[in-house]
Amino acid sequence: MTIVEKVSDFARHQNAVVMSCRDIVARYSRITVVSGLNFSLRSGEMLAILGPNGAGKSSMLGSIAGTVSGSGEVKVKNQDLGRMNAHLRARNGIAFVPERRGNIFSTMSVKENIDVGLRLLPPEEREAQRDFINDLFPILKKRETAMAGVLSGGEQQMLAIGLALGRRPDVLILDEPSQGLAPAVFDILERAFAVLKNKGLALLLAEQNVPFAARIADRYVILSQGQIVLSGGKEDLANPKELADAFLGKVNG
Amino acid sequence: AASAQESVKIGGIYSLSGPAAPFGVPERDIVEALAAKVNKEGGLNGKKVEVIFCDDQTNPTEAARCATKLIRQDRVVAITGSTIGTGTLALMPIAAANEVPVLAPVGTITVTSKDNKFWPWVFRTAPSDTLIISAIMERGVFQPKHKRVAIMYQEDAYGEAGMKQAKKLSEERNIEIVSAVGAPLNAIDLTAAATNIRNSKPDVVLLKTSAPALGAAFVRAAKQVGIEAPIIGTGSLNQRPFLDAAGPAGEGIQIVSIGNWDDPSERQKELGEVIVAAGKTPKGYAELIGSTGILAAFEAAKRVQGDITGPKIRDALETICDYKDTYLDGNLCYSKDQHEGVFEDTLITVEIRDGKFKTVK
Amino acid sequence: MTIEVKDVTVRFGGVTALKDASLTLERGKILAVVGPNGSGKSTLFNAITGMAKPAAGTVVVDAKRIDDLPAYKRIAWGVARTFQTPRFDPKVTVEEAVMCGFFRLRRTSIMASLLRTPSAAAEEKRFRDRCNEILDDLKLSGFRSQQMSELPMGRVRLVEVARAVANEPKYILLDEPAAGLAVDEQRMLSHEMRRLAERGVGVLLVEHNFNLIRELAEHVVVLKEGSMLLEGTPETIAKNQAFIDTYLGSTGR
Amino acid sequence: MQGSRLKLLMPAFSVIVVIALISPFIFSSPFWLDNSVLVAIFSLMALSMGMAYGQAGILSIAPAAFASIGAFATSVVTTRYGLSPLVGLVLALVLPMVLAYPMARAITRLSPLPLSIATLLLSLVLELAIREGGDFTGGYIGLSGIPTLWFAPNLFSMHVLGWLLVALVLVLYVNLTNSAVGRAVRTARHDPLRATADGVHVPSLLAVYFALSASVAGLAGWLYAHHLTYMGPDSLTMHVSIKIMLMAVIGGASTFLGPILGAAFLTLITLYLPAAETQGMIFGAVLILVLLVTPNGVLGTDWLAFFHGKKRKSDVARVQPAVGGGAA
Amino acid sequence: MFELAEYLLRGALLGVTYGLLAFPVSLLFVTTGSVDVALGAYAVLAAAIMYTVGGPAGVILAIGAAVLASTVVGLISMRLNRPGAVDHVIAVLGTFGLATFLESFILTIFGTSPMIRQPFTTFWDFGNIRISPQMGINLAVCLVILSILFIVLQRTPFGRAMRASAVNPVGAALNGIPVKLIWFSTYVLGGLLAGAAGVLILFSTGADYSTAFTLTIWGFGSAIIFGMHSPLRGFAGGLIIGIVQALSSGYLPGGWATAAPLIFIFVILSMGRMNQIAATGGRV
Ligand SMILES: Nc1ncnc2c1ncn2[C@@H]1O[C@H](COP(=O)(O)OP(=O)(O)OP(=O)(O)O)[C@@H](O)[C@H]1O
Ligand SMILES: Nc1ncnc2c1ncn2[C@@H]1O[C@H](COP(=O)(O)OP(=O)(O)OP(=O)(O)O)[C@@H](O)[C@H]1O
Ligand SMILES: [Mg+2]
Ligand SMILES: [Mg+2]
Repeated sequence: MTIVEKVSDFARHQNAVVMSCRDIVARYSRITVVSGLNFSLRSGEMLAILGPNGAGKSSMLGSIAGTVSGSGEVKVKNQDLGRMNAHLRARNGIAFVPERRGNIFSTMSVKENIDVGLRLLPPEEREAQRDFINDLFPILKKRETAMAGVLSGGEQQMLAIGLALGRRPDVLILDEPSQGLAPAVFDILERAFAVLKNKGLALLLAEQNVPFAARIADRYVILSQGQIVLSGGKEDLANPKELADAFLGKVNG
Repeated sequence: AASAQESVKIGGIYSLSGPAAPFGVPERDIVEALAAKVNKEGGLNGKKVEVIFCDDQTNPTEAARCATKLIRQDRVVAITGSTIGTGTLALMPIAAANEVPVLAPVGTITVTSKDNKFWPWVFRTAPSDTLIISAIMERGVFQPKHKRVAIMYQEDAYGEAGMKQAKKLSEERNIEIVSAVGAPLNAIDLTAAATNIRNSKPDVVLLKTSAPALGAAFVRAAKQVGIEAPIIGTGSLNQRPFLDAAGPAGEGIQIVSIGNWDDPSERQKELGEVIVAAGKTPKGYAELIGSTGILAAFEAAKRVQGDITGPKIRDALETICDYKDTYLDGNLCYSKDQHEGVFEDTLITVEIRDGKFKTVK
Repeated sequence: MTIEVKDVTVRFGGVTALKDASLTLERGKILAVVGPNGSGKSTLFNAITGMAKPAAGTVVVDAKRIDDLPAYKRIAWGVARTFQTPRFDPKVTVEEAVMCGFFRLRRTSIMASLLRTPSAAAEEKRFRDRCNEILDDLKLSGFRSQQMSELPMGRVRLVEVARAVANEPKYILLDEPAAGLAVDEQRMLSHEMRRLAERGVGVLLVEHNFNLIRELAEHVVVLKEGSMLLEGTPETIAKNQAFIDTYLGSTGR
Repeated sequence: MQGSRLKLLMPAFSVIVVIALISPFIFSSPFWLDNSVLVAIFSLMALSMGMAYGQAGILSIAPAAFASIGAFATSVVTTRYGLSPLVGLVLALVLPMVLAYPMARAITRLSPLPLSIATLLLSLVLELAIREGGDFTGGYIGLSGIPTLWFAPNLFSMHVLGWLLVALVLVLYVNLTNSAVGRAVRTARHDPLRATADGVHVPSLLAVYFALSASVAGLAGWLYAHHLTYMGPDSLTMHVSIKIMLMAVIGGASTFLGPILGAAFLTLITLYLPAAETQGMIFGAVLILVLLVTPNGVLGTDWLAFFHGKKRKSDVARVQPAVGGGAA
Repeated sequence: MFELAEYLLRGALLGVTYGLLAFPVSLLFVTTGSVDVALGAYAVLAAAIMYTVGGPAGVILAIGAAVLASTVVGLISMRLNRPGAVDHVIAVLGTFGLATFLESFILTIFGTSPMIRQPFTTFWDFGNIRISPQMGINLAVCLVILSILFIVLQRTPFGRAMRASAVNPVGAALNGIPVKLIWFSTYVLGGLLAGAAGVLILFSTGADYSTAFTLTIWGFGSAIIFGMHSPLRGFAGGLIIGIVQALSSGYLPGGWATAAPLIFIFVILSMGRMNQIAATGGRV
């Protein structure tokens, strides 16, 4: 049994543009940290956002998901979510895993957490989706009754990702998903993302871990001080060492 | 000080909010109405009366602040209030230091104790707790068939002082106090307290509370747990709100107090008319003692020759004795060494019959 | 001069998070602990610092058994730590956060602090100077007056390390300090760790980035499901097939 | 940035300057002097609240209770035993501490809301204990005839004394806040475990700090007793504590001058509210309005950012929590 | 023995009243992590209106007024307690402002008289313990509300969403939960429950303008004593506090009778493990 057989069909617009963002701005009460970002995502595509600390990756993702104040057009499947609250964006196809696994509920059990994640699916599809998540991260099944807060860092990270996958989003936004995960879990994620991409999910990923990003992303942009300074395709990512040097050189030099 | 001559300024410090508001509000109302009445009738020796109110929020600190404000800012020549005993005690040093007499509508015994340095400046306008308790004990409690007495009291100066006094009097008479149960003013359920009292098998229950809500709650609880002994209430329970809240459970309860709105004396009827004319309904005890203070102040102001000042009013107050023109049933009397003012002759006994207060004596 | 952990077992309800774990950390050495997610690494830290109660086993620091000491006394005894999920007051500035680390070095009484006696003022100045040094070392000086909530995640971790360093510990326990750091910052951090070791501080490191471990650690302990799987130098371990299968996955091949 | 002595003295200094500026205008008005003394007394209590809540995160509904202990301590020794008010002062400082410490040890590990309920309960029990104190505390009647201070015989000298005490407390408070202890307390307030990892024994540190704040309240009580010369069981009740809490929060609980500002505002506002049943409505509405506009308190709010939105540069605008942002 | 049983029973029945007020406290805490200290005032407002208007129309008006008042608090709290920028204490003080307002409002409009209605003049007799049938009604209403709340919170997806919004508001929003709406509705629901409690209080113990604060304190105390995380605990807390109050006023002298329940709560709070800070759900 492979994961592929279990997943129901994510793809609704094969290879079409699923999300397009224009003039994304992120700001904290007084300062604007990200301004005027434009990009689009096709279904089945993964875009990695690379950049040094403080480049504004998290802020930008937050602005797209609605947790950081900002502006700009966020079109998902031709619907502009740019003016909506975070929860409406979530309902309209965006799933966001913030840093520090900010989307889990520490005093609720793992199972309940996943239930919250499955909430937006039609009831009859929930069990299948739960199985999918549990297959992906068997540890979640094992620790089903534990409170999410007592899980280890990596386990929480898996829960956070599983939670976001629960509602079968159109766009999955991950902020440094590799943090705290053992290298072996990268393999699981890589395989899972491959499957999901095949099914049409678009992924947006912020990473510091360039080798990991290189393994899974199709395209990348490099962000520095809130601006895109470099972008490229899978070809460049093929040699992560070179890319890392280039991007560090760019930023430092 | 110049403007003090155009009108007579009197301060009114009452608890318009907080737990004592059921007293402070009607006190304020009647004082306001009486001042308006005097002014309509041409004022005091031609001078208009101006009463300036201040809310002490049932809090001594605020009462003291009120006194400072009224004396220093508004330059009043006399103060009526505060509604609560501790408020009066707190404001007295300020009033005394500034030589402003205070007419206190409180029963708290220590207020007029001569140990107080401020004694020359304080005048009581209500029956003192000693007076009321002795009267209750004599009239209601100490009867041949009553061998065992239970006391239900509210936990504050009023209730506590009354309870102690009652205990002392009973001891002198060798009558046993079988239980004394206290309840805070804000208690909402007294069935357990009533059960305690019932279990002590009293022949008579003394209910020492000034709050109609608490009194009524006890009376209802007594009915529910089955206390058969008669209940004697004090002072301020002879008011409509108590009757309403007690409902049928109130039947037969005796209260020693001043005044009875269901069966008013001639003087009290007049007071009722004043209240009604001012657009309010008579409530009970508070209007009577409130009116006494302000009337005494008016009378004293009338007796002053020339400029009206605090010391002159004080001296004039000490000349008021055997004074009948208050709405009390008895006479008001102060003198050089006696600032109590109200005596046993003002007290009456009422009983609740058919949902109404009936005067017994 | 060592931390000796002997046969420590930690249970949480039905879960055995750590089973008969033993290790020895010498001062001046860097020892790494690795293992899959949920294998008990953080629990080991907690057991050493007194934040989890072992069901069995002993912890000896510098020949003194500290099993019965409460956590704060262990810190005062010279064992500093960072947390896997950074813990900090979001409203506090970077500088103040680091200043908090000096608490155990405080010699003035509360009375003296109240009156700010000359000795108290001098001590405060000493702390502040040392704080500036540490901030410089970790290249954080530029952010000293920023609030923690305004820092990107990577920098937060550096501040956490700085705070532990400020403690002037004999042993320092770092739980994934390099997660989410850019490559150059990782280098800086390794440099700092080496310097600590050179100054005679024992460093216990939990890290999922095996390259970093290879670079730094002389000795590695591998945990799996709470038990010790193997230990040895990074090189020998990296060749171990069981280790590759359970931990490194495809990154190890 | 370096916690230079001058900078640390700023808050106290600004208080003294403001009072010095005001004094000539109110010198001959006993009414305003009286209000000024009361504001100073409430400022001390509000500072105590600022220490407990603004710094240590203990939302205490007991400062008035501690003040009450201080006030009764000095009242009892001066009226019953004829001792000097200075003896009373020592007791007023020490007794609240002695009581606050064990109590805080028992409850500081509670989360904020239950914690404040626990302090509320304590405050109610203390009120009852004072009532039950019989002749010793004056029972339900209270104690009158408390002597005024021989070294501050008139209102003006009380005014000076009151504000000097406020300034003194401010100096000590600022010093403590900018020390290792102050920092540890702030950490412990946010995350006890984090503080433990810094080597702090959280329960005892918080308890000591809370005891200090109680002592400041005791000082306020001492001043109160000798100013009003009457002390009763309902003088400093839980309702006063709630008002104190509002003062601290409205002014900005974690700032140095905020509680003082709040104390002045709430004490003086009653002068302008109608003396009628409707007072509470206006008071409640004003309170809500103030909170809506400045949820972090008047001095805890970054007003420039408030009015100019994003115009400010980040580095200039940042409030310095190290000095509580009180330098405003 | 009989005496003890009577105190226990009377205490428990008083506890039912406290439990009724503990429900909105627990409910609000479970979903917002905050509390509304104006709950007592809603109850008294409802009682006052019911007292004045009477009849079925009175019930509707009374509860309606309570809901209206709580809507105001809900709106205020929306500003003071935004997801992501949560400061419960400020929000609590905001509700305190409304409580002050309402107390003064009730005092101004309805005056100082105690308000009570006693539809029952005959009592049930349980082996010489006489109980008003109203107490039976209170108990029944209380149990019904308790079961509904318990089932909704613990067994339905909606309840899960409510709890999630308190645990991690931002996370809840990211999972598509309309946190603000849920919080707002909880405030309103709290008003509804408090209003209903107020109507029952009018028919059992009665109320006056100053009762609000007392009701809030005991409701809060009941909700808190065993931990605020569930209405079931709030109910148990109400019962135990009622019983302690009854026992102490039965067996303890004077001021002790009043102090004992307070000390009891204090001791339970300081010993219990229910209300401790659990920053990360219990682990390091
Ligand atoms: N709450 C905040 N208030 C003000 N400024 C902030 C806030 N949060 C972040 N910033 C600023 O925004 C900038 C971008 O931060 P962001 O967290 O987006 O970086 P990042 O690229 O995600 O870094 P990292 O990889 O370390 O997580 C930083 O300069 C940071 O100082
Ligand atoms: N307080 C606790 N209560 C219950 N279970 C716990 C507790 N703390 C840890 N655990 C469990 O113990 C196991 C080990 O946890 P630990 O945090 O030590 O793992 P770890 O090795 O640090 O993993 P990671 O690399 O993911 O951080 C996990 O399964 C975790 O769920
Ligand atoms: Mg980031
Ligand atoms: Mg870990």
